[in-house]
Amino acid sequence: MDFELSNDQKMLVETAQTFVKKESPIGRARKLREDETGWDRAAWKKMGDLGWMSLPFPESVGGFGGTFAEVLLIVDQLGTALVPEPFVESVLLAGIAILRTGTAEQQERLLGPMIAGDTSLALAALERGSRYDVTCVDTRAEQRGAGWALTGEKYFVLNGHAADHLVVSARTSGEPGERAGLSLFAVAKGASGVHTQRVQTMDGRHAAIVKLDGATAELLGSAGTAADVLDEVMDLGAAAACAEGAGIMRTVLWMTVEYLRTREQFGVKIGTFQALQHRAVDMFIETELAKSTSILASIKTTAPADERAYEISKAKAQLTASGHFVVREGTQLHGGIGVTDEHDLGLYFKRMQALGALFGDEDFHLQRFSSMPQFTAL
Amino acid sequence: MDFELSNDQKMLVETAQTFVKKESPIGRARKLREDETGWDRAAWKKMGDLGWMSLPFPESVGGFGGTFAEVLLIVDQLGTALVPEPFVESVLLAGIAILRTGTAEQQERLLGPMIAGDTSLALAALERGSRYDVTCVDTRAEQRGAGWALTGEKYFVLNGHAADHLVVSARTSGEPGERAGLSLFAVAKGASGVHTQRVQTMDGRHAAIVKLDGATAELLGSAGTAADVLDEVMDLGAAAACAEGAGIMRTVLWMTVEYLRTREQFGVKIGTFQALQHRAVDMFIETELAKSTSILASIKTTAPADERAYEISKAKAQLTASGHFVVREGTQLHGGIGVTDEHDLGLYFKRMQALGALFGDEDFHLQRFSSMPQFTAL
Amino acid sequence: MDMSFSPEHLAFREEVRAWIAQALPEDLATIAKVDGHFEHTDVMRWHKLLAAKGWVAPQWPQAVGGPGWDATQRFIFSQELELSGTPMLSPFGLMMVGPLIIQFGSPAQKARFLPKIFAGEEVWCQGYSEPNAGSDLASLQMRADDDGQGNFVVNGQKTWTTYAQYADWIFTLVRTDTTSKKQQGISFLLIDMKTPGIEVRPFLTTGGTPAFCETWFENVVVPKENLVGPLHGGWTLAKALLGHERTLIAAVGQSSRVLRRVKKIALETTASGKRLLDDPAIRLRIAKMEVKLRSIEMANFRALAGAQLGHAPGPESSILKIRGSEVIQQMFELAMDVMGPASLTWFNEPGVVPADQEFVGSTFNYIRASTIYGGSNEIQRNVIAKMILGLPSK
Amino acid sequence: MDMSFSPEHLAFREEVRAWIAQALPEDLATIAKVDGHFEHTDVMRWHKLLAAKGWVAPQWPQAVGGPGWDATQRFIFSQELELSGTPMLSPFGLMMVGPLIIQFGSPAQKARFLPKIFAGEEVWCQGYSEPNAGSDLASLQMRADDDGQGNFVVNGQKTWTTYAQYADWIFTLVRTDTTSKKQQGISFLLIDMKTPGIEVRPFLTTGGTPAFCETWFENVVVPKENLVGPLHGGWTLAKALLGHERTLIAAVGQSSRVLRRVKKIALETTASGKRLLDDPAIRLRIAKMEVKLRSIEMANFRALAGAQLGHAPGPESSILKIRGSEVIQQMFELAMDVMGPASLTWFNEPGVVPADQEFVGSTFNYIRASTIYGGSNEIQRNVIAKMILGLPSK
Repeated sequence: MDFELSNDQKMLVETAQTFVKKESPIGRARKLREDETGWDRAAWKKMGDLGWMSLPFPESVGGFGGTFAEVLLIVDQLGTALVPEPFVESVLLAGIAILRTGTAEQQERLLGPMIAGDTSLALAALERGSRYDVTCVDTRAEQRGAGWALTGEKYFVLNGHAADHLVVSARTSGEPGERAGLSLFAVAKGASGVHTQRVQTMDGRHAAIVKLDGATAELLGSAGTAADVLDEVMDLGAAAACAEGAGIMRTVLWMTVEYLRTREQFGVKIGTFQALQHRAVDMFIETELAKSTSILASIKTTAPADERAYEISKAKAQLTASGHFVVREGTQLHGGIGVTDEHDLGLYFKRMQALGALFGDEDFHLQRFSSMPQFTAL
Repeated sequence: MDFELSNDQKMLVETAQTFVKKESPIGRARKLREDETGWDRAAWKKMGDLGWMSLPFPESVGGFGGTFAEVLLIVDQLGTALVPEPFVESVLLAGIAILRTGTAEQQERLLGPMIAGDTSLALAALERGSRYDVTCVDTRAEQRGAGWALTGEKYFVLNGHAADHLVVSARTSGEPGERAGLSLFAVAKGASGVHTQRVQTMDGRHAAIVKLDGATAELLGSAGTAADVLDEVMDLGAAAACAEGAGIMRTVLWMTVEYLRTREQFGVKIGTFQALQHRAVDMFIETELAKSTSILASIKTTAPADERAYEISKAKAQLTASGHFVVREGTQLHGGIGVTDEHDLGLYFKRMQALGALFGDEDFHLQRFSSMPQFTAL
Repeated sequence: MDMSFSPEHLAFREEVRAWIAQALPEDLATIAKVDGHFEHTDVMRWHKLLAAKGWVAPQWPQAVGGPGWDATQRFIFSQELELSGTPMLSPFGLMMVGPLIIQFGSPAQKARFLPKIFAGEEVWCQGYSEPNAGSDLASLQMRADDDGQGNFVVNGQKTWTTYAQYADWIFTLVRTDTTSKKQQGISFLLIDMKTPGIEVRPFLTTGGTPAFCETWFENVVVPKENLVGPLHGGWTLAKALLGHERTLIAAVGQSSRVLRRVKKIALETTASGKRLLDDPAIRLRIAKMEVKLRSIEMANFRALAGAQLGHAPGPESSILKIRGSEVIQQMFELAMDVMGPASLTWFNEPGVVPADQEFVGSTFNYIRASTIYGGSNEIQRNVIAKMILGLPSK
Repeated sequence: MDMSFSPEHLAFREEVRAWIAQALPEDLATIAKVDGHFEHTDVMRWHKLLAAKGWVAPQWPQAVGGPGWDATQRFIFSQELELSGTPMLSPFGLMMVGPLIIQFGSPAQKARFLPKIFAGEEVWCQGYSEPNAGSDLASLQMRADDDGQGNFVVNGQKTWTTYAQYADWIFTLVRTDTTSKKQQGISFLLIDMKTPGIEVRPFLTTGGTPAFCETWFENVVVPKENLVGPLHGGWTLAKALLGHERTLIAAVGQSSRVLRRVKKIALETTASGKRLLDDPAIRLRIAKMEVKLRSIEMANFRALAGAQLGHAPGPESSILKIRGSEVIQQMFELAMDVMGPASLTWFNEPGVVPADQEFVGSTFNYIRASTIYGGSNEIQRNVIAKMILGLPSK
């Protein structure tokens, strides 16, 4: 048993900390809320130069050959300043989906420029009414000559407004709810039949509602077998939420502690009030517990599918409960200032709310793992 | 809208307070834990003399013609000292069941002596595996000459070890889970075919597992139609739990506040510690909220069946959540002394646990009312 | 004990309902239907309609325009307004400074201010908190110095001056004596917002709406006739205000609306093709919130019934602010969870989510303030610990 | 980062499992299977079996009998014991006074006491708390006065002296200097329970078991050689004790057992003819507890991995006692709820409820103490607020 970081991993973390401090303090996320894209191509390129997007990909496609664990170490640090670039969307969601399904040529063509920080990607897996169920897909794919045409609507596609390529799930057969018949397609930005509506999300970022009206698409991998890959990338998204959430909680905890240490009322520092002290301690406890299960999620990203699902569901349930607790208590302990848009706390609060609602909320994950055979294997 | 007590009701409350103070302070409940019956026939007789058992019954059977609300006012007061006599069991459970179903002769014969405090009653409605579902009855009734013979087992029959008559639910037709075919029977103490095993319960009281092996019984009312009455008396039991729980919470709250006011550690009264103050305030809040819904339950005891069920379920869910919170926090704030058998707090803690587990726990009631049509009538 | 309203009260409720249904302008009704955001002008339009009907100040004495209702009528009225989703009126004139002027003001002050508050011709805001005097209000530092010519000269800063950008007047707590102990040198002063030297800067809440302002005062000259109550006696007025209409702060009506909305969303939303309301986890969470709401509602009823009989508010009423504000937050947390990923919509074009879900996210954020404003729940707990439970201070 | 055990550690786990399976006497195994209550004699039988194997004092240095395990082995061993439900050994000798004697004792004290603790030939109890010195331990008043003849004369009262009725020795904190400041006049003294003047009165816990005692000391003569560490230096020893084996106090193994039991009960119990585990509300509650347990287990792993590398316990370990004790309570609350009305059974004949449900109620009651003993969770929170979060004191 070993929870120490390797020297390479430590260096990675330090690089990310430096990046956050020098290139992307929280003020950047605040400012980019007003931006139409919501993130910055120059920063994205810099992240590419740092090699971050290459981490989990094999050398054959220009990757570094590392593991998801390294990616998540970065994600944790990015969480501390809410770095808004589409790192998780491009690397862990669409990127891994392409890696798992695409031909060598597709991998090279679609992943290469993303790894370099020249393009970004998005995964369009969910639809209105599918909530968190990746099998609940109504979008249909039909062969049209050598290519495919997609018809349907994808909902709240993270980074869908800016991505150079979308990875879209669609049915080549079967009915919503069935695992068989799900396929993945690459759809280029501005391809014919694609109508992208930008939507603003609470956390100051953007997503898209993507209407597909016979949209030109290329099949990734073989038709009808994408369910397992969709499960995997959704689990990776959940693990990333755990990592980013851990970074957020740590930040909010210490921001709150600092406030308690300095804010005076009734002639004393409010941090002397025992009731507030105990609540800060509970924030600390939840932060530590969520950090612990975020490590769990990170380790289990490469476990066999059933173990991965079982353990990541537990971690995401913990993250959601702990994360909401920490940012809500943090707000209350800040008093009035915490509900002003001017204070950074609200940015973390909102991002945490988003992380809770993405990749399966607490109920979803509790129901998922408690319905698996492991739950009753006594 | 009026939540004032009438003068008669006020007098009733005062009488009950005096009774508790003079005749039955908490020490009596403590002492009677060691008793085989768990309660005292002389005290029971005194309660009869005070007219309490007569309250909800019509004058035709020697009753006072009052309402359930008066009964519950008494129950609340009895809760403050955990008076162990089988008041709810005899009056609201078995008593009302007999009143609703029995012939005039049966009512007079079975209720009269109970009202006078000479006999006690018990309701045997549940079985192993029925949990809180009164329709889940396996016990069978067969006609035998002019009478009936019952075969089956009744589980955790409150006061079943001491009651002079049991009111037993059994099937004259149908299968477990069906509402039709349920009938009620009176079974005399020591009747042939009745085997009573006394069981001790956590709250220092006793119940019985009653094995019926062709036990001699008399039918109450007409066969097969008892489901509605069983619903009603279970709701009355739940309302009584709300009332008794309110009395318990009030007692534990002020016992805890008194401890905080007087106990010294670190050279000061521990009630000066803000963290403990705030927790005591939350105990106070829960006590007040549960008291409020206990009034609700009391008022709704006479409402139409669906409204009664809907509202009493809400009250019992609140009682269970609030009650557990109050006694558990009370224990924690007492520190070590609260987990000793010598301290009275534990007696209240245990009785509250029992009230939570009887007449439907929180989950049962949440599920019940949220499955009713009212829940989605927007 | 009886929970039913008398026939007279039931008839009153019908009257109120019918009037609201016909009086609320169609464009406001459209917003109300989806719990949308009302602009200041919307609020004042509704204020004036209520004023014209004579229903705008239920808690005022009849002599100054109140309708002469009993406690139950006031409760019914307030609940009907909340349930129908009409614009929430600005409380600063009607509920706060108005009653204080009625109780402590001079005849001239009453004549000058009350009719315009009633008619909605002058809008008020509140100047209590300062950057270093939030929970610890008695630490306030804004000064009002006697200029010897019949005026105070006011210097300092107020914050959380809600909707000061729309206000004609502000009522303030100011320090008139800097030598005496904290509470004792404070006075209650009315200030015309058009006076030179006042600067207002609105700022956004986390809900994305401009509800709060900072307000600066630099050598603002205020005639002494604007002092309400005795000089240095402002703390008494501030405390008196806290006692007003405690039974109306549980937000039961608002919470009921949100609960109904949550159920509606859960009925309309599907997950894996099934209605979300049929998901047992969701249903139980909604049920649990209904239980909590019902318990506050009952506590509110009890307080109200006591008020109806002329009793002073009992201890049960003191819990209403704490639990009411917590429950409304939890209701919005639940609403967010029920919406799922769509809950993240943020001021988008219509159609991204159903219209009645559009503003849930904004209010979910803003409502975090409910446990902070009006005396934070921590302060409320301190007060209950001391005043009701009798727990000792150090 | 790696959560798996090394092959050596896995082999060790197998060895431990196999040994427990064959070494635990059959009658004890029967009790273990249903989480029944072990009598003192049962505990000591098991102690002696472990001692004979050389495994009774994993945390002791090899020189005094420890097995020389690393942190992971100690963790595995402790977890296997908890999971198998073997009698929990009395910690007072092995885990508390033993390590203190090892660290602070004289060679003579080591030779005198350690072998008998190890062998289970002398049973210890703890004399710290007094009726007016619970959370505030430094207020203790039991006096040890120098009689000028090489002895202390001890007078006073200790309480919560767990299982003192079975103890041969008690280790105490006593006041040897009444003039200096609270913590400074305290000494650490070992007292033979057979000394005249000691009276022990066991009392029941709310769980119905005689776990605690009050112990009175009247002119009890204790030779000075029984003083451990410096005179008036007892507080240092008391603090040192708190640092021992923090990673083992999360009760993860015990909570895991209860969770497994809860699932088993939910599988066996029917409601309206259906398995309770298929009731979505019950299943979700169990799932939620599994999540909580897993998070503590992970925090425990982290602390352990740090210890394995020789790191001082990090902040993550300080939370283990708080959350571990809360979670074990919640586990038993859940177990009670899953049992339903049958959970109210209380020391009845076999057969009233299934054997493995018989003692749930007793432990549910007793376990309320877990958030109180060993430094209440309130004290723990005070400590974390100050030591880790750096929050100011008044």
